[in-house]
Amino acid sequence: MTETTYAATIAATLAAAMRADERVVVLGEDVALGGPYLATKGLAEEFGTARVVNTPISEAAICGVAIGAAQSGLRPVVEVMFVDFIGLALDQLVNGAAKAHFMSGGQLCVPMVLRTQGGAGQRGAAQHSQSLESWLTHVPGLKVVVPASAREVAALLPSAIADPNPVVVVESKTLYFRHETLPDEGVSPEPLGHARVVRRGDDVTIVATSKMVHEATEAAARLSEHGVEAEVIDPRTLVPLDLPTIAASVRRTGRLVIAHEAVEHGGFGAEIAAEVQEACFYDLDAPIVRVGAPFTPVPLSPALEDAYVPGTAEILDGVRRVLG
Amino acid sequence: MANANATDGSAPEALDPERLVWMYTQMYRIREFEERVKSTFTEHPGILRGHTHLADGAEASIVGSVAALAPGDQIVTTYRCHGYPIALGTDTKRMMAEIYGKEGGLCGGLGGSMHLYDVDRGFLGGSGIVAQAIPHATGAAWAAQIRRQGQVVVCFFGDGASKQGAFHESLNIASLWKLPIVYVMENNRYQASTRTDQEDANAASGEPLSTKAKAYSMEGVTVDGADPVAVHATLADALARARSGTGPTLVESLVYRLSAHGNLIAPPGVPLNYPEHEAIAIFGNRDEYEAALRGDPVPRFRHQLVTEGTLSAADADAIEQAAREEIDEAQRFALDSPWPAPDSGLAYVYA
Amino acid sequence: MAGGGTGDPGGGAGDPGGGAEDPGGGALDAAAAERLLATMWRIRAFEERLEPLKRSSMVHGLTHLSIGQEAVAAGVCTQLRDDEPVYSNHRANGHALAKGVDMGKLLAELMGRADGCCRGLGGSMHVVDVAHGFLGATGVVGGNLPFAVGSALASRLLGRARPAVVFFGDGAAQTGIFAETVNLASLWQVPVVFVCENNGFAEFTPRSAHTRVERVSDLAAPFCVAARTVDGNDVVEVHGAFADALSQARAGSGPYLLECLTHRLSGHYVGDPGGYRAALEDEAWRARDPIARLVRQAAAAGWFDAEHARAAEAAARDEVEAAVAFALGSPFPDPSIPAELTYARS
Amino acid sequence: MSHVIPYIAAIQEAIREEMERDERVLYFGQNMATSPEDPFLKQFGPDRVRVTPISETAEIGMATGAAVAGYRPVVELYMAEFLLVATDQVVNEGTRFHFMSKGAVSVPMVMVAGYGFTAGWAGQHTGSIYGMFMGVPGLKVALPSTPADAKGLMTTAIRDDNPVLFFQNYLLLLEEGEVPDGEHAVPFGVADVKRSGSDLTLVATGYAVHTALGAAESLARRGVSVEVIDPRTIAPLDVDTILSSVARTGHLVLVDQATRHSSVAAVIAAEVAELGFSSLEAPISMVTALDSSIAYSKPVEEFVLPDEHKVVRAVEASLGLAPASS
Repeated sequence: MTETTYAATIAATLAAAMRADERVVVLGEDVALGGPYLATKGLAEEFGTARVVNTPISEAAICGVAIGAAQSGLRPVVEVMFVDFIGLALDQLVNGAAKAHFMSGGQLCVPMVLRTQGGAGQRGAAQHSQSLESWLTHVPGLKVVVPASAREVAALLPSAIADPNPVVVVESKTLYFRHETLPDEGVSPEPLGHARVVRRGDDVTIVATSKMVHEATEAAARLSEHGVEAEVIDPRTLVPLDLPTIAASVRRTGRLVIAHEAVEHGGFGAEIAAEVQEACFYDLDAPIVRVGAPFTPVPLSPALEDAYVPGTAEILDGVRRVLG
Repeated sequence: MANANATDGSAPEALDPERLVWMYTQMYRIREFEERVKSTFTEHPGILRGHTHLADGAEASIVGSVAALAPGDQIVTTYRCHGYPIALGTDTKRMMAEIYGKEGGLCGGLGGSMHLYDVDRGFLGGSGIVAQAIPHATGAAWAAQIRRQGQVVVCFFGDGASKQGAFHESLNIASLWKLPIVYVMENNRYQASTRTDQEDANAASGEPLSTKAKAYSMEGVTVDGADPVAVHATLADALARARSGTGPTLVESLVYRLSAHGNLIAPPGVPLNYPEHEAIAIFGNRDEYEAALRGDPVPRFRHQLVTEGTLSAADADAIEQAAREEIDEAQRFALDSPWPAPDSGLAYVYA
Repeated sequence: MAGGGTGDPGGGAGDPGGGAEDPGGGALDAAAAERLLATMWRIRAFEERLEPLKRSSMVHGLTHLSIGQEAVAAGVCTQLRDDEPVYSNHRANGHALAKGVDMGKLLAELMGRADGCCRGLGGSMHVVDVAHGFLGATGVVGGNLPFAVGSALASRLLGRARPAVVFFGDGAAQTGIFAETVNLASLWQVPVVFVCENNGFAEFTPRSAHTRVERVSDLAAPFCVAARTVDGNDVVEVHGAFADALSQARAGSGPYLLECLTHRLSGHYVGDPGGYRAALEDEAWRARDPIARLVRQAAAAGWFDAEHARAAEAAARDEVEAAVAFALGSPFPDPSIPAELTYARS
Repeated sequence: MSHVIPYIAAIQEAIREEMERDERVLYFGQNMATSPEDPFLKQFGPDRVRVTPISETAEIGMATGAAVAGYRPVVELYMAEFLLVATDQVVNEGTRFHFMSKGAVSVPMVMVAGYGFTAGWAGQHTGSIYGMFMGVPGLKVALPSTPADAKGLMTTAIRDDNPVLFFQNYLLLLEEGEVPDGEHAVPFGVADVKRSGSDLTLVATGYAVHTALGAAESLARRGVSVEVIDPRTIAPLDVDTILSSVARTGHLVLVDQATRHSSVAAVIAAEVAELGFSSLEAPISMVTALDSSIAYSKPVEEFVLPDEHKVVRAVEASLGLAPASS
C-alpha cells in the first residue's frame, strides 16, 4: 500500500496522463509552481513550461484558449483556482465548450478538463468557499465529476482527460491534504457515470457527494451501533448521473437522505430527489430528505462557518427524520 | 464627516509639516497593524484561518493616496484592504475583530479580512475576486457624476487585475463618460506567485503598465509608490482632473509588498503561517528581496522627516509607541470579543 | 454526411486536415483578382437571396448579413489553406463561403436541413466546417477570440507551424475577453491574426457611444501588438495587407491586428428596421461598393474586363439557385439527434 | 380600471413610473437610448439614461457600484445568455455585500434580460437559464408571464433593496393583456393561481404558464379540472401555495421551458416530495426541455421543447387516464 494525499494523487495522475499522451497540457494561474494546494506540483519540472503553462489572471481567456486548443488537437487540463471564480469564465464554458459538438452537428469536439475546487471549511468567506457544482449540472454538454477521495481521483481523472467532452472536476479544498493509502499496483481508471456503493445497508439510503461521503460513512457507523444499517452511495459524477444504482437502493430501503455541502435550496440534491421520487414513488416509505447548507452566503467567522457546513450530525438528523 | 483626516484641498499644494507627520503616523499604524495580523498566525494559532493578504510595503502608496482625498471622496479596493480604512480613521479594534471573525468586528464576523466596509468614511469595500471591484468603483463614480457634489472615487487594484476583462471594460466606459475616478494600480511586481513579466505583455516588453491607459484614450502615469509625497502629488493632480470633469487617470504606483501574497492555505487543523516572499521561496532571489527591505518606505520616510527636521526622533518614537499601544488594544479587543451567534447571518441575506 | 469531416474524438478534436492545395497569396495577379471577384459575388448573391428566403420563413432564426463587407472576407479567407483555421463571429456567411464552405450545405444549414454543414443544429450564427478549416462562428460577441489563440498554441505544441485567424467586429473590442485574449497572444507570441471588421456599429449603436478610442488598431500598441488599418472596402488593399500579416504569421511571428474599415449596407439582422442609421449616408458607401471598385481596378490593371465581371455575377447567381434547390431538396433532420449529439462519444 | 398594453410596454411603464417617482432610479444598458428622440432619454436626461458598450461585466459591476453609492439602477442586459459573460458580477458581488457587511451596505439593482426558445435562435441565444440563479442566496429572480405581472413585478423589483434578476420572455414581449391603472406592485414570493381546478396541480413558470393554460383548457373539455399555478418569482419561491393546492389535488405536474437537469422544476419537485409527500397520490412529473442544446432546425427544436401535447400526456399519466385520441 502507498501512503498519499488527494492533492498528490492529482499531481501524480496528471503526470501519468502527460507521460502517456503528449497532447495533454496543463494551464492556469500558478500551475507551474504547483498551485496553492500543490495539485500540480512537479509537473513543470518534468514536462517543461511549454506544457505546464502559467497564465495571467484571465479566467475567461484561459478557458477560451483551452477550448481552441482542444478543438485543434490538444487535451488541455485547465485549473481555475476556486470554483467561486467560475463565474468569470462561465460564458466560455457554457456557450463555448459545452455546445460546440452539438452546434457543429458533431464536427467539433472539446476534450478539455477544467479542474477547480469548492467547499467551505477554510474560513474563506463568501467568495472563496462556495459549492457551485449545481450550476454546471444544468448545462447539457458538460460533464461534472466530484471525487471524494484520492482513490476516486485516481479512478476518474484519467477518464475525464480521455473523455471527448468538456469535463469539470470539482475537487474539495478540505480533502487535499487528507491522507489515504492506495494499492501499490495503482487504481484502474473507471468510466464516468457510475456510482460507488461505499457501504451496504438495508434500512436507509444515504447519497452523499465529495467531502460528505466521509461524513455519511461516519454517520452510518454510528447508526450501525444502534442497529440501523445505512447504505451509502457516492454518485461520483453528477453528470452523467447513475440513477439506476441510486433507485435500486431506494427501492430496497424505501428511504433516502441526500447530503451535500452546497446550499440545500437549489443544490444538486433537488435533482436527485426529483428523479428518485419519480422513479421510486411507490417504494418510498417516507419523504426524501435533503441535507445541505442553509440559504445564506458562506460566513467567515469560524463559529458561523462551522455551524454552516453540514456534517455527520446533520446527516444523522436527516436519517432520524426519514426513519420517523 | 467623510474622511475626517483627509485634506480639504482640491489643489495639489505642498504638504505642511503637520500633514507630513500625520502621513508618517498613518504609515506606521498600518505597518504595526499588518505585522500584528501576521504574528497572530504564530502567537494565536487557529484564530486566523481564512485568506489574509497584507499590505506591508505599500503604506506610502496607500497613505499618499488617502492624504490627497477631499471630504466626500470615496474609495473601492481589493481584498488586500487593511491599510486604507486605517488611514481613513476606521476603528482598528473593530477591524482586528472582523479579521478574527468576532462579533465585535466591523461586519460581525460575516466578511473577514477580504471584505471590510466603512461606508460612513467613504470606504465602499472591495471584492475578493481579482478586478471585480473595478466596475463597482466605476459605477460609484457614475453616481458621483450625477450627484454633482464634486466627489471623486479612487479605485485601488493590483497589477494582476489589469489582465481581467473587468479592467478593460470599466476603463473604456470611465473614459467615454469622463467619470470622476482615479484608478490606482499598485504594481507590486507579483501576481500571487507569478512575476509580472510572466503574465503581462507590457511588462514582458519592458514597458510601464501605465501604458495600458492609451487603450482608453486616458492619462496614464507611473509613480514611485514608496514615496508618499510623490504619490500624494500624483493623486492630487489626478483627483483635480477627475473633479474638473476632464476624465479619469490610470496611476501605476510601484510598490513592493514585503510579505508573501497571502497566508498558507492548508486544511483545518494545520497551523497556518505566512510563507516567505515569493522572490525567495519561488524564484530564489534573495538579493531582490533584501534590496526591497533596504528601501522599506516606512523607515525611509521617518529618516527623511527626521533629516529634514520635520519630525524629531523623540516624536517619531512617540508616534510609534502610540501605534503599538493602539494595536495592542485592538488585538486585546479582538481576542476578547465573543464569537457571533451561529445563526446571526440569517438576517443579512436580504436587505 | 454533409459538411465533410466528422468529429475525431480519438484524435482530440475535429482537426482540419492538411494537404489542401495552397491557394497562394501575396501580390495580386489576374488569377487572384478573378478569385476575389468570384468570391465577393458569391457572398453578395448568396446574401441578397437570403433576404427573401428569410422573409418567406424558409430561413429562420437570427440572420446577420454582411452585404457591403464582402471585401474583407474575400481578401482574407481566399489566401488561407484548409488547415489554417478561421474563427468567425455571428456575421459568418461571407467568411464561411470565402473559406470554402459549400454553398449548398451552408444554405441547407440556414434552412435547418439535414444536409446542412452542421445538420441543421447550428444555423447562421454557429456555422462550422472542419474540413475547410472553418472552425466556427459564435453568437456571443468576443467569445470566439481566445479560441484562435488556443488553436495557434496547439499548433505550436504539436509542431505544426500554422497560424489562426479570427474575425471580430468593432463592438467586440470593448469586451473584457478582448483584452484578456490580446494580452495572452502578445505575451505568448502566438501567430494569430485578429481581423477586425470595423463597420462603425456595435449591433445597433454607433462606435462613438462605445469608446473614445478612434481606431480599433489603436488598441494594439498598448498590448505590444503590431497593427494596421486599411480600407476594408478595397479588396486589393485588404488582400495585400493580409498577405503581409499571413506571411509573418506563417513564419512564426507573434499576433497581428488588421483593422478593415467597412460598412454594412443592411441592418444588424434581417428584419432590423435600420431607422437608427438614417442619418448615415448609405449612398456614399454604395459609391465605394467593393465589387464595383474591384471591377474598376481590374480594368485599369488589365486583370479582367467588364464582361468577365458580368459573367462572375451570373455564375454566382446560378450557384445560389442551385444551392437553393439543393437546400430545399434536403429533408429536415431527424428530431432524435439532440440526444445523440449532446455529448461526443469516444 | 385597467388598460390593455403589450408585455414589453408594461415593463417600460413600470420603469418610467418608478423613475418619475424616485429620482435615484437609473436606467442603462446596451442598444437603448441611442437616439436623442428616445422617450426615456428625453424625459429623464443623459444623467439617468445611458447606452453602454458591449461590456456586461462592467455594466453589472457599475450598477452594483452605483447602488452602493445610493442609486437604484436598472440595467438592460439584452439576452440571458450574455449573463454568462459576467456571472461573477451577477452572483458573487452585489449579492454578497449586504451579508458580508452585516447590513452596512445594500445593493438595490435590477438586471433585465430576455430568455426563451424562439424560432431558430439556436444554441447561444435561447437559454432559459433562470434556474442557475435560484440557488444564489441574496439574489431574487422574477419571471413574469403576463403584462400585469410584468409591470407589477418590475415595480417591486425596482423598490426592492436587493439585486433582482428580471427575466422577460422574447415570445411574450408583444402579447397584450390588461394592466391595472395606477400604481401596481406584485409582491415577490407570492404565487398566482392562474386557473382554479381540483383534479391536478400544474405549476408552470414564465412562458410555460401559457403552455400549461392551453393544456388545462383542452383537458377541461374532457372534464378534467386542472389548477394552474404561476410562482411568478422563483427566488423567493412560494412553496406554500403549491403545497396547499397539492393537498387538494394529490397530483402535481411541473412545466418548465428550461432543460430538465437541475432545473426549477427539479427544485419544486424536491420540495413537494419532501413537504407534501403524504398528499401525493402519484409521482410528480416534470415536462421540461430535454437535456440538450437547442437546435437551430425547427423540427429538432420543437422535439426538444415542452408543448401542450406533452403536458396533456403527463397529466393523463398522473391521473391514470387513457390518452385522448388525437
